[in-house]
Amino acid sequence: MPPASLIAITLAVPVIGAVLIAACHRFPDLREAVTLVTSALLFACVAALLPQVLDGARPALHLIEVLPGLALAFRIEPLGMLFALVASGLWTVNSLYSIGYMRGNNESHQTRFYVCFALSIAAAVGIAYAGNVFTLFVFYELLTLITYPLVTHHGTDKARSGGRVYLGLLIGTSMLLLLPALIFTWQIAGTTDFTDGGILDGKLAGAALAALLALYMFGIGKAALMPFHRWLPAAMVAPTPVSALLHAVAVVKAGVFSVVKVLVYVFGIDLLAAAANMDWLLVVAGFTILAASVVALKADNLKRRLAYSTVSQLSYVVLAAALLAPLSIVGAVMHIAAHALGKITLFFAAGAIYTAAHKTEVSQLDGIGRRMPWTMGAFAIGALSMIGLPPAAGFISKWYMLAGAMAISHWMAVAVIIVSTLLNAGYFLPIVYRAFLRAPAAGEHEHPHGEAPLPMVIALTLTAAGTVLLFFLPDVPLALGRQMLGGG
Amino acid sequence: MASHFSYAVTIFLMIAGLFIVISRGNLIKKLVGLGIFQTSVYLLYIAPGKLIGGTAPIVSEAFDVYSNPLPHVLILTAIVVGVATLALGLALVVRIREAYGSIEEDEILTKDHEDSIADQR
Amino acid sequence: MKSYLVLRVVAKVFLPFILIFALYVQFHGDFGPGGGFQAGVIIAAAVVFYALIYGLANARRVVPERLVEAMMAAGVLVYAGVGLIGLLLGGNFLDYFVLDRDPVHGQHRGIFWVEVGVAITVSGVMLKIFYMFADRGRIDE
Amino acid sequence: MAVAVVVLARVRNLFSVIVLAGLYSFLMATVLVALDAVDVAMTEASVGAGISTVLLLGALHLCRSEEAKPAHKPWLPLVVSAACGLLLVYGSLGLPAFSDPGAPIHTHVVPRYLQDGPNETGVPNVVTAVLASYRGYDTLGETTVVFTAGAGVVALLRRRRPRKEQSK
Amino acid sequence: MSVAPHLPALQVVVPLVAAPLSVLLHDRRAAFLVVLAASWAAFAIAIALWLQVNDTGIISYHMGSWAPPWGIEYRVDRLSSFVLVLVAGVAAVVLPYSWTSIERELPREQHYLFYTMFALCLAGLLGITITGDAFNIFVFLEISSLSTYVLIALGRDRRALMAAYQYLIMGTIGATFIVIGIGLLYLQTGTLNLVDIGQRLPAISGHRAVLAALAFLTVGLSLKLALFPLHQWLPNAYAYAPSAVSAFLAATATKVAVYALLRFYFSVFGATAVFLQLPMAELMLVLALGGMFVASTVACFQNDLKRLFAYSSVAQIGYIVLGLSFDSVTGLTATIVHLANHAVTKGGVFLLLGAVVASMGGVTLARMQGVGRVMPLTSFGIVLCGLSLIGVPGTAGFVSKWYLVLAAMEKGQWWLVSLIVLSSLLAVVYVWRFVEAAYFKAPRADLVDAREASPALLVPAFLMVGATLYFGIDTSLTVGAASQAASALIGAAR
Repeated sequence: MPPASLIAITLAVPVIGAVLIAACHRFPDLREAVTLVTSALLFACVAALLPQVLDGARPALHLIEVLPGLALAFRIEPLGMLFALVASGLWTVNSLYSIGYMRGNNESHQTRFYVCFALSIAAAVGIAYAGNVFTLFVFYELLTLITYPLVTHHGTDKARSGGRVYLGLLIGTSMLLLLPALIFTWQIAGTTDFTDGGILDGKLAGAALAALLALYMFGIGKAALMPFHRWLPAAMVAPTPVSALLHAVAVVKAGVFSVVKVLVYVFGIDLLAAAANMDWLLVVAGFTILAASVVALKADNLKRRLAYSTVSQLSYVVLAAALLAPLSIVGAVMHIAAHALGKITLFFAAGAIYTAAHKTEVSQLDGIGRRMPWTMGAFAIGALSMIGLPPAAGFISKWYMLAGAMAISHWMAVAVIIVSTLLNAGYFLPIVYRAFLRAPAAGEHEHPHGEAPLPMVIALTLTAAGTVLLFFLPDVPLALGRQMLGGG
Repeated sequence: MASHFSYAVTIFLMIAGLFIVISRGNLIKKLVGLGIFQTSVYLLYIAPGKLIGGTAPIVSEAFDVYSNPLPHVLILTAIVVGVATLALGLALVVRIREAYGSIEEDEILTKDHEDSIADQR
Repeated sequence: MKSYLVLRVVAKVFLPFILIFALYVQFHGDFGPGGGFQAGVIIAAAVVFYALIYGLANARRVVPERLVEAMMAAGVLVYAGVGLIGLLLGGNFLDYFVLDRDPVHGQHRGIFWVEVGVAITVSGVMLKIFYMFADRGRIDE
Repeated sequence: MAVAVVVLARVRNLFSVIVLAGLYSFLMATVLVALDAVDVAMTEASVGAGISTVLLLGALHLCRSEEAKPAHKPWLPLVVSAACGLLLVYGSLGLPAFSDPGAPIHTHVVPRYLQDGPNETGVPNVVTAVLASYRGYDTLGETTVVFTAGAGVVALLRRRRPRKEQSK
Repeated sequence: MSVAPHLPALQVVVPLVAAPLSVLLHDRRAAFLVVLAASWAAFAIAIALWLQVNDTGIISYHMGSWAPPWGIEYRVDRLSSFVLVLVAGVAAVVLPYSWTSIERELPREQHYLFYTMFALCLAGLLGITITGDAFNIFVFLEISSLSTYVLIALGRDRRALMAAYQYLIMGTIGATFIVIGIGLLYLQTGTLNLVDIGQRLPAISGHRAVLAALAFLTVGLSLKLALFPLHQWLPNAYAYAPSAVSAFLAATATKVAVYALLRFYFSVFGATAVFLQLPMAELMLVLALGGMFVASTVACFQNDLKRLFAYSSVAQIGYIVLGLSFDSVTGLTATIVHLANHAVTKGGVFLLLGAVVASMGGVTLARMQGVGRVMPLTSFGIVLCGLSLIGVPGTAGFVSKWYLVLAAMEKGQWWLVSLIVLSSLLAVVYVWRFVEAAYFKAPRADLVDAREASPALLVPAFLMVGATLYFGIDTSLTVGAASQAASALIGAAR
């Protein structure tokens, strides 16, 4: 099948899936079946394109010209490939998990939930495949809007205020900063296509360049650079599967993905290295990493702690990309995958705990590891990955980042990474310690509970395994990363 | 200035009419003012059309200087429009009077306000 | 008002003259001041006059509401109709030249009918408005 | 005329207001005659002094006849209307002087009406000629306006009673 | 005789004749059919004219075969044909809707008069758009205005009467200002034909009167197009008029006024020294910004959705005028595109609100709680239109905003860019007030069993919504026409 049509299909599959899901909302089993099939199908479609991309092909699809010279167009390059792989692959696992979770907590509006989920994945894939900034922007906004019903799923006042922050920050930043950046780019470059080596070379310099860079970096609010990170903790009011897939993988990765993509394909590394002063960006990213870690350290609510950990982990990617060192950029690419697997595992675990034991606070977790060995085992692996210890994927990405930072002997970055690693250890290990080595608090055995429903356990085991697996064979992401730099 | 006397009159009438419309609270009186305001325009058009020594633009051998007919035509239309507006306005006033039992603007607006508050429950 | 015999008689005498004057204004409009609009107003005035003296009910009997409403519309239709005939005869809209072999004559004819249209509508509307206000009045009292 | 208006602005008895308005229209009509606008004068007399007055009185006897005291001092309206006036004064000084045969309105379009009008339309009253022929389309619009007003009044004042629906 | 050459006349005459006919017929069904036929015919004619203009250029039609400037000329160029299609199109959609809509809102014996008024209003708006004669503009302006007052006054609520009266006063003042302006122009040029005036004006010695004319026309038209701060009549008028009327007015009336403004500025004053010297652009800019922010802010505090969206209309008019103030092709393109985009968006919103009125009896936020559950389709449609008002990509609103921002950047006015996007965030606030009321609140006890509106209401409404989305994705139609019209205008002015 020609790649162009394959792209079209890839985008169509989740949409059609959503329609079908909505169609059979009377029959829950059928509905969930459709979800699973769709996700699997989508993953297959994405994977089918991988070999070509690895061979250096760049499949493209020109959909429609919205404004003169501005088309909805798609072009798959390595980074997008990777993002699409991660998102669609984890969606498969996540659907499995969702079934367990939504039924285990018998949530309401399940059909709406699955429909929006499918659509948001479609939007994520759209972002991954986007062939120009315009297309990326369109799907970026769509993703924000489609995930809004998921964030406010419970419809409580808490959910509503959370939704306000979520929408306000994401729409606000994108409208206020990203849109002008996009239009400005189009005006000076005459195009917004992602091109190897950037499109702004020789067209922009000095203050204007720095300004545009700032517009992009803060405009892409999904990357959660401080001070625009508040939406992420706010989004934690959502059901855990949402937090897991969207706010550990799809949405936030869409953010950092866009950042890397803009840096590499719009500005171009060489232009930035030559003309732009990146230090402020490094400082912001570094500050975000440390500050967020400190907040996480103090947070007692498990999901909140994970959320802030995500904020800091995202800034790793930004930091690594902003270093502009080839090695560190490969590290950034790698980290998109590694963090995705690790963090989704952690969220799965948190959701499993909530479903089985109805516990949300870290301080309640004493000795829970004995009741839920699988869950907490997976959690431990995820934690290792976050900290960056073998045998977890996080180790590799951090390794590359450090290597990159040292290669250009940027000691500030090195210091940040090391300190933050200690902080990560500081807020993850205690949880593991409590879970396995502490005795359950008194009055625990009133309501005894075992593991969470089977689908959830399977799901989190899979992702944990994935984390380890990625440590032993990280070839694909690394290859894609090098491809991206090698150009072609 | 003498040569522009007609304009001066026009302008005075216009100010007066407009003033009545805006300042007066009585719906009927507003309409009267509106009428005067419109009438002022008649002069603005007609007066410059006059040629001293000219006659009404009804052609015959007796005369050779005529006043300008075009403004007359326009103003005929304007007058008609004016009375049409007046008729509609008065019809509205009658209905308002029936609905509110008053034709004083501020009284009515306070009633409106009450209505809007009533909507909220 | 029914009692004022004098008035009623005078009215009987005057009404025809008023109407004739209306017609004069209507058709002499080409040569002297006047035209459809003024004529229409006068016709309406005549009926109003009648209504004031013989009472609204009688006036209604002479000139029924429905007729008046029809007149309002008919006038416009006559006017527009002249225009459309112009179209049918191969001219532009409201083109009177084509209304007759001799263009000037055509013009004359066009103007005549147009004025008639105006008169009909104007008198109709004026009457209708008068009726409407009168109604309200009577019922409010 | 000016006097009439001023008084009119001050008087609060609506009846006298209306009478004054009628008077004002008559004055206006005479002025128009003086300006050779016989057709207009005739219309203004019949409409302004006639119909309008009747209508106003009709409406009046359906409503209250006293105007309430204006609640607040009308400074703003005064300023607004004065501003418009000043603007117009400013503008009018740029206009051709009264009865200046050289003014564009006498030199540009009109001459054809006056010279060829009667021959082209066979109607010596140029006003009628222009009204019904040259600018006949405007007059169609005008008639439509009248019609609109009529239908509008019907729509507003028709009784919602079957008794009045004998037309149905 | 062939119809093609006479389309300009028929464009207006067809609906104009439909009005008296429906009075004669004196029966709601017959009247409806006549006016429906007329409006669809008008739409077809408008499209035909548009195509004609696109391949043969400007069409000039002489009423009564009197050559301008002696006779009245109808003049169809790219801009006017664009607006004609817009107005006629909206009418063609709204009219079928009104059949069901006024069932509930008007007593039956009023219906045939409603259709009469609708036809007259349509004829008036089309007439303003198509005519090339200054005084003729005034005449048709009055036709549309008078019929509009009546249509508004037909609203159920007694406040509709007062709204209509206030609009009548302000509207008439506006119209009279326009007449004065036209008069001043006439006294200096001796002609009423717009093109003729435009040609003779630059030669006038002494700018005072030209300036006065410009000022009076600007004020008069600003009243008509509800340019801040002359918008007071608009919110009540839209809020208490019958739903179909609100939709039709919101979509067309102000747009036509904007068209007239463009016409006067660029076809008449464009070349005069006065216009070039005066800080008109700056003035317009200030007023536009005032409208965008003040009106949007006020909208955020409204509890009646019709009022809320009425204020949003004032704000959107701010956008339209803003584009005009750039006095650049891009800016004008933004203005003209937004004419169309805002027309379909707002039309959709008010049609949908009408559907809500039909089912829930009112559109106050209190009443509409949980409408998302009771009337899923309707409220989803409203959300879509809301997104377009915000300017989310994929909706028509985004395209307009794109061009506005682009125009601002061409001028290098970054502060303006930021203001434009900021004001669109205000839209988020007021749209989300609806969203939260509709989806986060439980329906009121007495309204739980309200039903989704009938297809007769939803189909026309969703035609508008569909257009809103379509013009957000395929802009070749709107932007194409708009940019051509814009460059034509600028070309005429320079």
